[in-house]
Amino acid sequence: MQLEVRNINTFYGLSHILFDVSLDVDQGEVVVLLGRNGAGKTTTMRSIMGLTPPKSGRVIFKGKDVTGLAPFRVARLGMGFVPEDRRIFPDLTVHANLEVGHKGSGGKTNKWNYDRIYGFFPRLDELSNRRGGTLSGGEQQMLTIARTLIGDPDLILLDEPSEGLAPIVVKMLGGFIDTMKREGVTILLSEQNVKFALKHSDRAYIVDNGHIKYQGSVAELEKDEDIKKRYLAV
Amino acid sequence: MTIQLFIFMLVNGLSHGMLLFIIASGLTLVFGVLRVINFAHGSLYMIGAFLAYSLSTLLTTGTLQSFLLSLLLVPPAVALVGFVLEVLLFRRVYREEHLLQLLLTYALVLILDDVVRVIWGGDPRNVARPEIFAGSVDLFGMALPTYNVFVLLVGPVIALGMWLLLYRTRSGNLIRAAVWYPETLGALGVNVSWVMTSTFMLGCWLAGVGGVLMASLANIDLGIGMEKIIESFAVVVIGGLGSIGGALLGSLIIGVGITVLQLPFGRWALVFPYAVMALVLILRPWGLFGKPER
Amino acid sequence: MVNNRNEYSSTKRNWIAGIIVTAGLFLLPFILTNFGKTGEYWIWVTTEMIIMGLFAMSLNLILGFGGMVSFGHAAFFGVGAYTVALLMKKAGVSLFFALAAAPVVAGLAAAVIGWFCVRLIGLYFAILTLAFSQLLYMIVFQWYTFTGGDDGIHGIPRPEFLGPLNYYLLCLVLFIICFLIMRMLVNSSFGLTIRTIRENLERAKFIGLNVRRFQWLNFIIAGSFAGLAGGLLTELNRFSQTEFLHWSKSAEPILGSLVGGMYSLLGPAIGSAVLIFMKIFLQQLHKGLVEIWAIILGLVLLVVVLFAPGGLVGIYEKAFKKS
Amino acid sequence: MPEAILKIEGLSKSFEGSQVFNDVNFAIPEGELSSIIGPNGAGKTTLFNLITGYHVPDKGKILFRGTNIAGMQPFHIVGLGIARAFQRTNIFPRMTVLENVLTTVISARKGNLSLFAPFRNHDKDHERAYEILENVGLADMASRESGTLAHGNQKRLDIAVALALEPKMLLLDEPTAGMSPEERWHTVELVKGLWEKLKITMLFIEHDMDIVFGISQKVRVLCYKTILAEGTPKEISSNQQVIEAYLGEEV
Repeated sequence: MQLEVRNINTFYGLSHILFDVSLDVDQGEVVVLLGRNGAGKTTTMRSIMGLTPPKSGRVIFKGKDVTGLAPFRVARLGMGFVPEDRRIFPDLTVHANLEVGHKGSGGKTNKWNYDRIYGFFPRLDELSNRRGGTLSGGEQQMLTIARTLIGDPDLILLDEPSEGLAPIVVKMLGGFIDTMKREGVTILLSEQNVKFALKHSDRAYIVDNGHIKYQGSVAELEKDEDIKKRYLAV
Repeated sequence: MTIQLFIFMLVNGLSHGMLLFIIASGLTLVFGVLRVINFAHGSLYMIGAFLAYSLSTLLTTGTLQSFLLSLLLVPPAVALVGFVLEVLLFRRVYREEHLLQLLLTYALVLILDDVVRVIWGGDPRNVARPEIFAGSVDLFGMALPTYNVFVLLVGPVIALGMWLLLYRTRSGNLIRAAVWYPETLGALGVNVSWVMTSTFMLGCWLAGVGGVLMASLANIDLGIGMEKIIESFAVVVIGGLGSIGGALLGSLIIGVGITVLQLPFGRWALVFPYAVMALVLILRPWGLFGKPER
Repeated sequence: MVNNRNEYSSTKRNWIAGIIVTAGLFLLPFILTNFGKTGEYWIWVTTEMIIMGLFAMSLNLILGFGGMVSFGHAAFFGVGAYTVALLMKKAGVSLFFALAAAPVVAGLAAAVIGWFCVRLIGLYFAILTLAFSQLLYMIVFQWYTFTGGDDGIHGIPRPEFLGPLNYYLLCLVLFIICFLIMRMLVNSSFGLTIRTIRENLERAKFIGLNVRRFQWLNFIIAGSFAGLAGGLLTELNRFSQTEFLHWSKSAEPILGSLVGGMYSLLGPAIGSAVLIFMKIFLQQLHKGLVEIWAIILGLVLLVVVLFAPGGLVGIYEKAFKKS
Repeated sequence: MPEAILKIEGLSKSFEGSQVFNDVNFAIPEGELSSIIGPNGAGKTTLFNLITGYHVPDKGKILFRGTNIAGMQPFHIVGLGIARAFQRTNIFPRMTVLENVLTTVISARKGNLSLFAPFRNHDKDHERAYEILENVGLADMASRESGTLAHGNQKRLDIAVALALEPKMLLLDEPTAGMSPEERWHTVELVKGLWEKLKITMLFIEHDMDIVFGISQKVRVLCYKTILAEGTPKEISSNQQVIEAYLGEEV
């Protein structure tokens, strides 16, 4: 297993958000967390990344216990986090945004260099001298993924990437996810757009009120009308 | 008032403005990244000035070597004090509310100012100018103090240096990124605490540079920290919190304003920074170069 | 940050403690007069504590209850001080009229300054209050012919019947009256409104509150009480000086509020008294200690900020809640 | 057809150069229970912000019972009879549940300037506040510190606070956001019940189409910077344009 999450409990101040959440992500998989707004998807991702460390439980990444580690250390171990609200540094150019995400090769050769990234997202190449703050929503989404990708992560946490994007851009995004998967990047996705999520994932977890309510392959979930109706309002 | 006297005052005002810029830019830089208004910034500047004084008593005072040596050694020493303060204290309050942050820095003012008094005493001191700056230069038939002209020129050099650092280096990118989303920066593998510590140290280094320059510009005493922090406040408010360009403009307005207005108004000119500060806050609270927060 | 569920707790325990303390405060000077010069000195000190306590409580109306951090509250303290000084020294007005005028004039000053300040929030509000108070300070400092500049105004007359003991009692009675008025204020609909605004300023607008208007009114009320405190201190010292308007004077009630606890009414007064007492105590303990008073005060402040942001009252409440 | 209580004419708004609304027009008849739907980022909340005075429109009129309220201060608009509940919980966290409602009741009767009478002793205010809390089912939590309530209850308190203003029109921004399925239907029934009982105009934003089509008399679709369509739930769910732009093929 590349990522093992074992019984984590996470709090915001006094309010208990995650209850004994456990999940696994295997090398090369695309796994999706489904659930409505406020169910605990983002908190799960933040807990894994160390941004909101869990009070109890463990997060094991590539065999290493990373619970309670500072986010930048987790990132340097090869985990990438793409936040829901994108967080493009508005004063920096597109290229400078990428530079921030670039960790330097540190001995090993980078799989993702600027040329490959720009080849992958040609639109960003055209915009490379524009300030991040002036990009459209879809362009920002590309940049935020590119910025994480250039740090050469083995696992990317993608938090609600389709939110607020036009259908055509969502479609393009799906293409990127498929390509990243082909390149061997493991992806943990969180989504509200069930149709989109199921189309691009191998396995799914359903989070509700901070509990994992369901887990299984996408094919199984597709057939389970009861679960879909109960938790996903589909 | 003759035109010559006016130019004389103007040059004087500009050199004071540039000195103020060096100090205020440190304050605004620290605010931009750390979101803390550091009241103790003036005290750090004062420590720089007194360190320059002490160093000059150890060396042959009035020589260029001694001046350059203190310019080389004192600012890093102040930055080191900043390092200790950031790691031990500031770090703990970034998530707290404004009031507690301000009180923390105010507590530091009380402590640092008193430490300076205990170590150096309350008498005014000054450091002899290195001899090549001791004289005056002729400009439009007027004798302008060379040292003031020198300070006037250091300002733009520092401004250019800051601009290059912030806009042409990776470190600068990291600092400007940390202004917006420190957390995201961390998730990208950047040690944000270190970015913050370094920024704070850079701010303190600037205060130290200001202190060294000030020590040879005029008398230094226990009041200079307070005087400059209030002026820097005015500068930062005028320019917009966190804006370096704004700090440059604000410094020139305050520096020139105080100096030039002294001719017709005497000591009443000291009211100027407060009046401008109040006026800007009333008319355009986010400053001339800043942006409204919503 | 601070649990203030017991913000206005008026439990039996607090009532009993209050009555005992009040009685003690009334008896104190009669005991102290038996100790000659030392006793007189301590009467003077406690009078100052009471006055500075009133000043801190006045600030706390905007700071703790209103959630507005003002760095310029000394402006109104100073205006009150100079009102008393000028009226008594230059216009020959009697003490009681001068003391009545102090809060009125300070309130007017607060109305003018506050009108601008309440348009801003947070840090910007804080800086504007600072700017205004320093502006006022500079004016008083420079206007030699009217205010005496940095010499201040000395030799303010004192009615004969007001010896140290009687003046102490006058201040204590005024303090208690002011306390009761402020207590009514924070428990009134107005007080609830102010607290509502503190809790969530944006939302408060959407329950139909003209936020600025209430903040302005609160600012004026706080300024008036500060003016009275300034007037009382001027009469105690029998002089008025520019220091009364200086920003460092604005810091005193903030420190008192922080040490005492700013989510209670009396906390700031207790905090101020503790700080004054500590300073004098250290002075008695060793002369060298008062030389580094600022360092000690700074360290106390650091400890409070880092470890006990609820102040003394916060510690007291926690202790009782746990038991 | 009853008189329009709210009429929006030619409303336009841009933020930093990017346009959110271009010439929005619609009218809401008195007493209607209707919803606004649309994709994320279409400006649903911004529309509420414009109606309640949080933002000032660039162009256009917002007529509330004939008065143009565009650009008025929020407290003014509240005074005229529009109240709102927020998408993200937005209450007074360190005050008790009762105080949250009480302060609003006092504000509604403009009693905030009573400087000396203790607010606790005003029986009428208390009765009124309890009545409202009972209406939303929070009466038994009256003395709890509101910040410690569960999310769903905080949202209901938010609605209670809005109701305490005795509005003629109530705007609800995603009243069921972040609730569990049971809580959702509970809240939907609460909203419907309040509407039937109080006979006020209600307008709500909602993502759950079952809820939208279940209780709205009328649905308006906000998309492409304007009102793309308006009609009964039946008309909207079969509107080809809406299906393409928003609903997708599934519904």
